[in-house]
Amino acid sequence: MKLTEDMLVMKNEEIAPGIYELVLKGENVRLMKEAGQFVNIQLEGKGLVLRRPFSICEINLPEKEFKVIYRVQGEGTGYLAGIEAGERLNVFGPLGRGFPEPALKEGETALLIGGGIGTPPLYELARRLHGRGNKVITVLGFQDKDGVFYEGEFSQFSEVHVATMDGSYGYKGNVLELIGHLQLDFDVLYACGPMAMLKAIQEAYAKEKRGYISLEERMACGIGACYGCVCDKGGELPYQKRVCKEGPVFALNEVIL
Amino acid sequence: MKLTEDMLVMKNEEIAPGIYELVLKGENVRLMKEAGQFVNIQLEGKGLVLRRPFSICEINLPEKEFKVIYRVQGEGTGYLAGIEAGERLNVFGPLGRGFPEPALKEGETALLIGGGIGTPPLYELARRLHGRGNKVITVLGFQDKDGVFYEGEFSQFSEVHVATMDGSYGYKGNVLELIGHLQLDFDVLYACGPMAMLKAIQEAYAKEKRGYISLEERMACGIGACYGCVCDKGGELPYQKRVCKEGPVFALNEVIL
Amino acid sequence: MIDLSVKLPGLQLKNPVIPASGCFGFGEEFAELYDLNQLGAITIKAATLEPRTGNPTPRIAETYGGILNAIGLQNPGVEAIIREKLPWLEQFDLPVIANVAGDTVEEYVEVSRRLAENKVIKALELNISCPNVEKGGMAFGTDAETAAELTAEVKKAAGKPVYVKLSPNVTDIVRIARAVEEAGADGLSMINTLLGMRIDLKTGKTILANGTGGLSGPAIKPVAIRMIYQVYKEVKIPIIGMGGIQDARDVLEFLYAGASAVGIGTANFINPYVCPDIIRDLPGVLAEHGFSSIREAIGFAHR
Amino acid sequence: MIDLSVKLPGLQLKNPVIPASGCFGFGEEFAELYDLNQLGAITIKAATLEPRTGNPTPRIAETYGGILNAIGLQNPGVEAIIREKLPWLEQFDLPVIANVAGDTVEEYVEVSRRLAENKVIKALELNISCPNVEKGGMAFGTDAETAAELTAEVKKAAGKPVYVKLSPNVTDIVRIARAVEEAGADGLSMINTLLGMRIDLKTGKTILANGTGGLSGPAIKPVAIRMIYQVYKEVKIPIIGMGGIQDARDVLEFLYAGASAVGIGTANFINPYVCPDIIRDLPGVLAEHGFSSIREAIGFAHR
Ligand SMILES: Cc1cc2nc3c(=O)[nH]c(=O)nc-3n(C[C@H](O)[C@H](O)[C@H](O)COP(=O)(O)OP(=O)(O)OC[C@H]3O[C@@H](n4cnc5c(N)ncnc54)[C@H](O)[C@@H]3O)c2cc1C
Ligand SMILES: Cc1cc2nc3c(=O)[nH]c(=O)nc-3n(C[C@H](O)[C@H](O)[C@H](O)COP(=O)(O)OP(=O)(O)OC[C@H]3O[C@@H](n4cnc5c(N)ncnc54)[C@H](O)[C@@H]3O)c2cc1C
Ligand SMILES: Cc1cc2nc3c(=O)[nH]c(=O)nc-3n(C[C@H](O)[C@H](O)[C@H](O)COP(=O)(O)O)c2cc1C
Ligand SMILES: Cc1cc2nc3c(=O)[nH]c(=O)nc-3n(C[C@H](O)[C@H](O)[C@H](O)COP(=O)(O)O)c2cc1C
Ligand code: FES
Ligand code: FES
Repeated sequence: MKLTEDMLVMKNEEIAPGIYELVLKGENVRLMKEAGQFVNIQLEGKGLVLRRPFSICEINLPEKEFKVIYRVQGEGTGYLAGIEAGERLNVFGPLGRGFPEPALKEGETALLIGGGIGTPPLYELARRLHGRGNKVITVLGFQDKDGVFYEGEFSQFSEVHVATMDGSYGYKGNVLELIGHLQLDFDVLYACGPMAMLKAIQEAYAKEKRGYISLEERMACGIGACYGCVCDKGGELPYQKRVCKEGPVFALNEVIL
Repeated sequence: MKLTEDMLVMKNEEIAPGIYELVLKGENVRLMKEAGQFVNIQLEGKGLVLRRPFSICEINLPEKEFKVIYRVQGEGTGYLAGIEAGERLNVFGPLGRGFPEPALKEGETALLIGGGIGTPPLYELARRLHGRGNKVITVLGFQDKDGVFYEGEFSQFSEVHVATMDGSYGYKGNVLELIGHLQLDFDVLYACGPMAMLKAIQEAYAKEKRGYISLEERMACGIGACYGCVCDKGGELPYQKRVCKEGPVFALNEVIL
Repeated sequence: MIDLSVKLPGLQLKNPVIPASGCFGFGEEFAELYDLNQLGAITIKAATLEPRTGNPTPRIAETYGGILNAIGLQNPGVEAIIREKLPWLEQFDLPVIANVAGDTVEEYVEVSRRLAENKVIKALELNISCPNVEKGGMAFGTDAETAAELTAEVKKAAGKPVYVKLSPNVTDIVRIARAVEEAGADGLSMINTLLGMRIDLKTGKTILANGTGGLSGPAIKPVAIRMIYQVYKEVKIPIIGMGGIQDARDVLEFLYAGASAVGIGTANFINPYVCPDIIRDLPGVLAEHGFSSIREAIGFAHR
Repeated sequence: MIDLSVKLPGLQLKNPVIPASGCFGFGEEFAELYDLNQLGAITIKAATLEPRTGNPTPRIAETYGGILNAIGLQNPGVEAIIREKLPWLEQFDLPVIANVAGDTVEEYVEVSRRLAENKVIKALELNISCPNVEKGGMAFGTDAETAAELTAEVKKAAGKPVYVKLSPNVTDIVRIARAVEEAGADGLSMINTLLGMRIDLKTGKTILANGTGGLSGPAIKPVAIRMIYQVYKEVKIPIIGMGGIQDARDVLEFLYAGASAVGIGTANFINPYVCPDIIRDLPGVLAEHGFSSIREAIGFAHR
């Protein structure tokens, strides 16, 4: 069995300005075990060579479907936005290690922190934690009102708070300020978003809380063979870890950002 | 007004094994004046850079449509074969100089000689010469029966004879042998096909007959700017002519093949 | 208002967009498509002393993201160019750069001298980097001393600014750039084509009749950017950058790397309107990145 | 029956398909995808004397038809490789080629000596062409004398066949190929990556933290074919060809040019099954072109 598959595009629609929801169907969906893993999608656009990594946002095993939410960022995602339902995309994955759910014990509360396009991988996680009976609080940060997405979706499984940088929707400020403002209490945190946000979270909570963060790095192979995507884990030489293989999810205190 | 246009694909269908009929619709069709001119079509396939030159096979002015017949040959035409009606292709043209019709006086007979995929540009010519009241004889040569196409179409406007190399259809042999065999009489010949065929025709008729041949050469610009596609016209230095600009149609005796 | 103008030795450009030598003939064909006065300048096809027929065909092959050419400097010779082509170009309000090639130093000098005398020509571009001829051509461009000597001789003989067009097929581009700068070059054009080859699987022969050819197009852009970046650091004379430019964003990347103006070659074959399209798009792309003039973007990656 | 086997110094290959160094790690990741025993051989990641962390990230950028990498020879060091990686590779029926890098001749010699002692290693590949490190690396590969000296020293110290991996960033690849052949190289690997750069338009900085990186992928294929063609004419030792190979037809073009076997690098990132796919397709492609063995196709463009 191959880990690459030409999957059928069921849906590819804009859900917020420049943000698309992509649903793919294929046999390899049954290999998708953990929230927070990613897939590497091949794009046929002119001159494009590398696959593009995207987090798995939602897994629908019975339908053999999974969802990706992506932001149009450059040439690859621009090309992807033009794909229509009925076409096929070659998907390599699932890849990497996701969020460890059992990190959360019975009765414990999870805080999910998503910044912008870092939100999607937390969605499958929210669903699962909720399903396991844990309390889930989600704090989402966006630039402005227009950029907000998935607030409603997350609220199916969690208490949701939204912050926007310009205050045009929800709390005015960043996610950390909102968490402070609400004095949210939690046991384990799970975060994904821009590097600046992850750094601030690490600084604020690495000492006192358990937590997991999902990293991004420019990738080539996606499976640990090229050493393109390393991050710093400190300690003895060679101290780097591969985001695609040992990650993209790392414990809050095990990486140096 | 631009000479490049995103034209609408009306039809793109296989009419013989590996041979496709492509119909395109666009405003620039009204610029298509001469039979034997060509267009340079841009293809979006991976890694493809250069446009691909194809002869104009038929012009339908009222509908603003024109037709190209192409053979799947390599990557570009392979990509082209996958295009479906409703998509758009960027077409640059019409380019080059076509067959001079007035070369034929009233009452004179034209002999059209087409070899394989060299047949298409002769089709619009046949239609026009027939329309002007000239007698038209068409001799088409193919590898084998499976490869035969457009016999019926040519027979609307001309007397048609077909030769196949393996004798599986029509006369067994090449077009020149068939012409000799039938002792065809004519005033002006127009030919398009493989270099070996054109050479043989030149050898046989350049001295005694008026005639025109259409050449192919690997092209880059298609308009005479890069000097990529020259052919030899003899005489004084610099004696080359550009197939894309001074051609693709040349008088039978003006080029050294 | 975005200021697209650029001032280079001998060249007052309305904008930095210049069709590259060999990809635009003498302008006649493109003049049928659009008004050449829109362009920053034009670089005409390489001139040699005598007419040249160039290489046998096929002269063009395609590669992934690029093309190979082996035109071999076909041109009608410097006299015919001066007699037949330059008077036609005079009608435009357009600086013309003459690309010069030759087999010997003397040929370069003589062709340069004659072209520089003509008022239509505003600058010379010494093609010491043509990979498609046996003698001269690239040989002058792969050795720093030879390149410098040639530059100095042409400078002596020709009273117009001299741009030296560098070959990328070298171990140390900076060394050659420095050598021609010291020899008096007024500017650099870079890069010419990379030497490449394709073999036809059916015949087993090279697709180009000449065997090897020059690789151009988007495939070579990262090599061009790298070389311009390296050379910009080490020379003071301006650089006309080229190699794979397809759109206004590519132009910005070349400016960042250190180019003051850009040459557009292969892209003219893909989109014949690419030069006016880029000129149209440039102000928007500059503004989007916070620039109000070309000048501000030049060498930006070094700041 | 099509005979895919190839015999090279130290290497008895089932077929000519060899994952290229740095693109296949030590095989572990790809072993999860398919049976490595299908491969002709594997080339492992560059080994240096001490562990290296490589360059800061980003280390990867995309270009048109290619990628840039600046890994910077990250590796756990020769001892860890011998201790942790080679025993795992022993389970396969697969010749392993060890890629060797270093800052000094002594480092190359020492790393080569240690690796050559290990029975899993069937041949050494001297990486004198890595563009992504400050010292050593490419510097050894751009000067014929230095390259020859290094080759001779390693040959003296290591009792296994030595392949020298050439850099394409040179004026005269033939000169360097000849020099290392004379110095005793058993074979050549070519080509390593072309030095390139990309600049991020938003930040104005190079995308790679290292500034420059090595260009690989389909964009460089015509340069690789040209260099192999030129070198094949002038040397007697076999060539392992690489640079942009994507499918079995590309392999045939490399064989025609003069390669006896091929390295597959970047294509592994695009299609992780590319090596087995090529091995599956090769017999058909050879037959289609009238060959019944790899041997018949090697150097076919020269006949
Ligand atoms: C593990 C992982 C999960 C991701 N999940 C998501 C997701 O769920 N939704 C989403 O919108 N984006 C996600 N990204 C980022 C996404 O991969 C990039 O936005 C995308 O590759 C940009 O491609 P492009 O061609 O549009 O941009 P360009 O800038 O044109 O890309 C050029 C090159 O840079 C790489 N690149 C550019 N930005 C990034 C980035 N931020 N991270 C990694 N590589 C980058 C591209 O892959 C490509 O190789 C994820 C990245 C990683 C590593
Ligand atoms: C003026 C002119 C008119 C033509 N009219 C027709 C036509 O009506 N129908 C038709 O089927 N074909 C026609 N051809 C040939 C057609 O252009 C080629 O078959 C086509 O370009 C092959 O592209 P490819 O990518 O499939 O082949 P590849 O071999 O993959 O092409 C690689 C490169 O070689 C060039 N090339 C390959 N074969 C030829 C060729 N025979 N002539 C010119 N360039 C070539 C391609 O344009 C491309 O740049 C014409 C060619 C010319 C010059
Ligand atoms: C068909 C063709 C002909 C060329 N002729 C010349 C020439 O005569 N003189 C010259 O200096 N460069 C010549 N070049 C090189 C280009 O001017 C340019 O430096 C190179 O193609 C890289 O730019 P590009 O990728 O935009 O094409 C030629 C390039 C091509 C493709
Ligand atoms: C990510 C990456 C890492 C590489 N690391 C090495 C290396 O460690 N040693 C080496 O000799 N070549 C290295 N190379 C070069 C490749 O082995 C190969 O020569 C080159 O990429 C051209 O082949 P390709 O176009 O098939 O990738 C590396 C290439 C890439 C893309
Ligand atoms: S992308 Fe290759 S190691 Fe992570
Ligand atoms: S294709 Fe450029 S001159 Fe004919």
